[in-house]
Amino acid sequence: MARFILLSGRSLVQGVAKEAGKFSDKYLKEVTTCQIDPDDIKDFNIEPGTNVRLTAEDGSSVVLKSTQSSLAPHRGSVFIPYGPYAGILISSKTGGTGMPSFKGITIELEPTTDEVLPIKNLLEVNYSRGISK
Amino acid sequence: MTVISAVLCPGCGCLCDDTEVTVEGDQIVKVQSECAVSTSKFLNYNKHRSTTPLQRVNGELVQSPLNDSVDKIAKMLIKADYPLIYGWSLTSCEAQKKGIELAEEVGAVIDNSTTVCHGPSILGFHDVGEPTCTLGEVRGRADLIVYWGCNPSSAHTRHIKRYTSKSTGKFRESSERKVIVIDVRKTPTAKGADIFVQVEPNKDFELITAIKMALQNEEIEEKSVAGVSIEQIEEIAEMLRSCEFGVLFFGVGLTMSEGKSRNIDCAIGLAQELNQWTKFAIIPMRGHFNVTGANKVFTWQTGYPFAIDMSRGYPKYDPGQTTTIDVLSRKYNDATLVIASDPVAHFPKNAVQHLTSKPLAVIDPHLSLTAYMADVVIPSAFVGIETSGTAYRMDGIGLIMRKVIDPPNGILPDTEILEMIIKRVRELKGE
Amino acid sequence: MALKKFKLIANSNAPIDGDIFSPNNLAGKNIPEILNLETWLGKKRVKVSEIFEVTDESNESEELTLVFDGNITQVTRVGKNMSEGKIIVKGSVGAFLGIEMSGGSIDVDGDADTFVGMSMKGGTIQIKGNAGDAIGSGYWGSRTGMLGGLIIVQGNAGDEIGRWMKAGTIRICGNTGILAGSRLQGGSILIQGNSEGKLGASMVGGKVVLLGKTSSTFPSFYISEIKSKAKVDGEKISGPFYSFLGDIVENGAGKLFISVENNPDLKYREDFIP
Amino acid sequence: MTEFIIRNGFVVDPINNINCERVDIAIKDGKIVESVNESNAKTIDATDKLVMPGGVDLHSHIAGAKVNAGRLLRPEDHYKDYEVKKGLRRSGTGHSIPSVFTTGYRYAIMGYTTVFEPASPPIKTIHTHDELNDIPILDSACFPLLGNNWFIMEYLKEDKLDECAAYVSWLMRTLKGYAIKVVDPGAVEAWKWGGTSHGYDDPVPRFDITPREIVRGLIKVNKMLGLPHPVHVHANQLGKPGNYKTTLETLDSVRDLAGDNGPIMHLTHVQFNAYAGVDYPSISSGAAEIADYVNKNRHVSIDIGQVMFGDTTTMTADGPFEYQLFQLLRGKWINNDVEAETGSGIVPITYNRSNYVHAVMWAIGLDLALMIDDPWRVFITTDHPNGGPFTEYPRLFSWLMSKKARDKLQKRMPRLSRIRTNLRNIDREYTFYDLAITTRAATAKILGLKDKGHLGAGADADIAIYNINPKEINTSLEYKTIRKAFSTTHITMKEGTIVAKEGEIVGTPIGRTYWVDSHVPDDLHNSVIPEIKRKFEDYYTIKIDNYHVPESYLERSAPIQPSEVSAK
Repeated sequence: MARFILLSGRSLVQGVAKEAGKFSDKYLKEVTTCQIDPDDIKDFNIEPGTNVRLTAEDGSSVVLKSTQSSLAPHRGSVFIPYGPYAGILISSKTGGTGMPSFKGITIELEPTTDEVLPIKNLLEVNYSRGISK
Repeated sequence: MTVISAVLCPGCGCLCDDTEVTVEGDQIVKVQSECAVSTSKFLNYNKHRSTTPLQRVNGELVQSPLNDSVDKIAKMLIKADYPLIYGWSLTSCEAQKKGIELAEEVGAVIDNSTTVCHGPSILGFHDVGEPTCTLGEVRGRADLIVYWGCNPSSAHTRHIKRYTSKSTGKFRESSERKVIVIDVRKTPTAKGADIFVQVEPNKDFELITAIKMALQNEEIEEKSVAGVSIEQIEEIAEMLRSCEFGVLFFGVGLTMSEGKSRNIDCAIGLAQELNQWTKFAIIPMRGHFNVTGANKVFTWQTGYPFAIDMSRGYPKYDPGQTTTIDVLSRKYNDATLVIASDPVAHFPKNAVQHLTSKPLAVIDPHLSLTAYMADVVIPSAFVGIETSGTAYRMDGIGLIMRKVIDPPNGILPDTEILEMIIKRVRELKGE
Repeated sequence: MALKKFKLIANSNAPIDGDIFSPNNLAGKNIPEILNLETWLGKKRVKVSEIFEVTDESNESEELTLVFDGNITQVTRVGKNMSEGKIIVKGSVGAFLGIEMSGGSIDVDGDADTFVGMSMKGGTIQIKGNAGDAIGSGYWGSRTGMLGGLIIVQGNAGDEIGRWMKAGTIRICGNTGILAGSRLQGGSILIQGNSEGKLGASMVGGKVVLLGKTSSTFPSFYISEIKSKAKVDGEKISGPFYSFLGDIVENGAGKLFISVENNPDLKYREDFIP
Repeated sequence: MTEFIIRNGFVVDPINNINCERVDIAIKDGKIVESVNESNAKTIDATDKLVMPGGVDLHSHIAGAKVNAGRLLRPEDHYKDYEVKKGLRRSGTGHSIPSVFTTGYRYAIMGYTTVFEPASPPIKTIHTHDELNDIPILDSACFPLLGNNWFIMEYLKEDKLDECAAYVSWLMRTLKGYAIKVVDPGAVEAWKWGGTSHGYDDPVPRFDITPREIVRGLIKVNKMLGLPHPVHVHANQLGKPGNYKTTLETLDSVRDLAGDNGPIMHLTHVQFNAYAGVDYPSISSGAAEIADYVNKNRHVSIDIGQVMFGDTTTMTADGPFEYQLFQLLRGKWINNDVEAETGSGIVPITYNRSNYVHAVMWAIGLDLALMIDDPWRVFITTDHPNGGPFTEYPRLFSWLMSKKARDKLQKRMPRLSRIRTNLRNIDREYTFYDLAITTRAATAKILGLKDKGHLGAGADADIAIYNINPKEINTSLEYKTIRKAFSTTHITMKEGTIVAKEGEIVGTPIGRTYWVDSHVPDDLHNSVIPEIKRKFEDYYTIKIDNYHVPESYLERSAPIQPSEVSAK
């Protein structure tokens, strides 16, 4: 288990894919990747392409697919594109500004054999009502 | 086949207005644009949508008549003690005006998605102001461009070519411009910069401060600040001071990370101070195509840009309390209408938990994730594609968006749907 | 004088405007009169009787005391504008506690939400639990925070405490978030626990004293000396402290005292003592 | 539509030479008529009340980009001044930069029915119209800012007057603008490179043209196009001690262009441009020199731009001025440069009675209003919100009408401020007739609005009825009564609809937006359009098609035909 700073943000693929629909495979693939610095990958023995579990301070967690970041170096930080998966980890503490902390929060990261949940299941697991259709 | 030119793109806050759209029958068949997001938007806008209103019955969304769906939303808003109306960044100013009217009528908190993008920029702005300019001024004059905590190559794909380093203006060739990118990662934008400065996450405030110190010739009692060497800080300061016309574009990398509104206060202060030596401006990189318009409309109608509590029949503005995330995390609201936004796809978990535990209605062209979790969904026409309306570019220039194609049968623009809701609310209130 | 006891019975979690609940406003009113007062529950105009049970209890104090029995986290602006008397909250309370108050005292057993003592001019607020963000700040854009009075938080406090504060004292017994004393113009902030950093950003006057540790200091604060004691409100606090002056980039003359003992990371700064 | 008769009021209607006479006024279909069928008409009893045409404000920043930026900058300015939704009345916030609905209501409650926005950056004119559309009740218009426009500077440099006129004409029609506005000519372009001082004959960097040439050129263009209002000028060097000389230079630079038809230049908020002295400690009134010039020369009109004590927000297209104010005050500062056209700046300020400079400024405004003899050429403004919010007008009226009122206040100002201004020696007091001229009749006339500013048959039924008996009141002494009476009308009528009654909003009709449907001969037009299109691509970041404000965009369009088209 290792501590990282989580950065979530826009990516071009996410921007394009969301126009194609948030249930598209393309969108799912993009918003469930966790980009890790290559040196961190080495240090923590993570096999790129395998799944990792990210856990926030309040215990909320998601499983994502690890990938070697193409924007390295950024040791100590991992990047997830905006989306409902990143949302699970983000804190709603606004510091009196209204703005939750989408960037710069601390998370724990560990390899896992658990599967990445499809969006529908992710929402069902985390929220009080499921999605329809 | 019709070719429509000078079409505004509802893709992002750049609001490029040189798109060419070819329409054949009831379909957009070709889009001439240099932007992948724009092309994807015009070609895919019609997917993933319902052509009839939906209501949740026994846990499933089923097709429902429009009038009944309007009635349900009206009743939901009237009944609630503290309704929330959220969204607005992907619709027209005309719809945003109707939103204020509705919020006033039902005593709601009305907020736009500024609250989760540049809300802190506005809070910083309240304290210090902002030396800024339109994007054409940048194109015409700027010889130094700084991108801080933003990544236009991915999020505003034509920004660089249309307005900044790759553009040519009256007084400036593209070859005369220098670009500095300051970010936590070496983004695609950073790769194209003359100078990339990698700042440690959450240390932007410290770096801005150090640059100010270098400008003021103050000695820095450190070897590096925010992971940046003093030498590089001094080099940046010198570039800022000695340019002829500089501009700092900042993105959510600055508004969302530690320091939030104070980061912006500090960055604006830097831009103001630089005017002692040169001409310097600062511009926020606004994301959604009409989030700027939402701030403008809200402000001219109420005096405040977002997070407006109309529960007492007048605009009350208390960011930190009346901001959507704060309302949701305190579980204050007991019903929500979401329009032209998809909070379930972006909001923090406990905010979404509360949002989805109370009556929820959605007006949106798409079947968004929020729509899938709603009680009532009314599909609407795509602003800038299926209906016209005003939008404001990130630098505050108002433009009238064109309609290039008819919406599917029975799908109305947001303005008309909102008008129906307002009318129904007044009927139910006996006015 | 009397003591009025309030028990929240609202069946909705909408925010309640508590600005009527100040000793000044309720002085001389009997229970039926108080129950008949109106306020806001979300968008609804309600009588106090719809949201509170109110009982009379005499006490010996000469001042009117209002006691809230239990949590009132949805009640905001309790004690607005009060200049005398006492408010006791036996539980947690909503935002804007004691906004614009100029005298009297407020005691909270539990936690307080954001903006405690906004634009406060005098009086005392004491929070036994934790308090939220921007304690002792002012309204957005006013560039003026708290102007006087005392705020004590026994637990932890959030971000940006004392933002734009001009006078008065804030004491935090626990830890604080980031940006304590940002834009500080005057007055004193004492933090007995730790700070998450960005201490005193852009401050131009006043004093911040940190007894615990901070993750970092700004480059724009110059170290001036090591002091054995720091004074807060006349009280001498034992150090030793690194004494900094700043924020230099704002031409500031604010004082920042940071515990030497708890911040060994700052030892390198000693080389710069003039 | 309901017909009305307003009976028994004391009417002041200078255009029709009526001075406090009991005249009944008949109203039908929104217009004033000779008579109506008395059995159908509703009677409004105005016995012992003052009846005037609705107020016409020719210079008040009520709408558009910088006004809104001011609102955004200052939540602290208005969070305690709010209006609750009630009946027809929409909610809003007020103080120095009220939100749109509140702006309309507050003007109407004071008896004003026509208010013009005097500064619209051309490319942001959609925004200006957005807000004008949303301001209820008031008739309005906006003046595009042309004094630092690249096209214009280039045309004038090359002496292409016809082409320049064709461009301006195209612009007015395209943007739905009303008059040519010039702000700190040439100097704003210089400021875009950081320059902060610009004299009337200093060349503009990279354009090689002087402010003098720009002003003269635009005055010629204005004449050629026959626009209804003179060129509306905010002179160079605003706010600087000693600037009255630049002001006189500006006024005199166009004397040779004057014709017989009255003013060709309107110089605005002259108080800010009437300073003698060499620095702030030595600042004094240059109002006497300016008043003397205006008294002797009929080619110019002015408005005063009075300073009112208290907190307000300065906002102007004069970016360099606001930067200097920011350097002085070190508080908040907005600057916003607009591509190829203009700029703007905003700085909040508190005018303080005991501040020497502010006290001098205060006296200068009144000096101008009282030393210029012809009320048809000096108008009462605060340059809202620069000198103070428009809601302060009633107080200003009381100073104009009562020496006692102004003396009483001035006694509490720094002694030097009294000595270095003229006011203490001025005995003149405005009559109701003077006030009606300077706040409605003359402003309507200078704007070229034939149906405004009077109560003769054919005029718009825009009427203010005040709770004051002009025959009985001693205005010299009862200044508090004046202030009260002009704060809240008994009734305000807009085009035959009662909109305000004793401070309550009872009607919210949509106001007109006037614009000038200007044309030049087709061949001239056709010859310039290709060049405009070509340059537009170079100068702007939007397509020329998207610059256009369609007439349908205006909630209620009111095109005005220029008096003559005389381009060669």
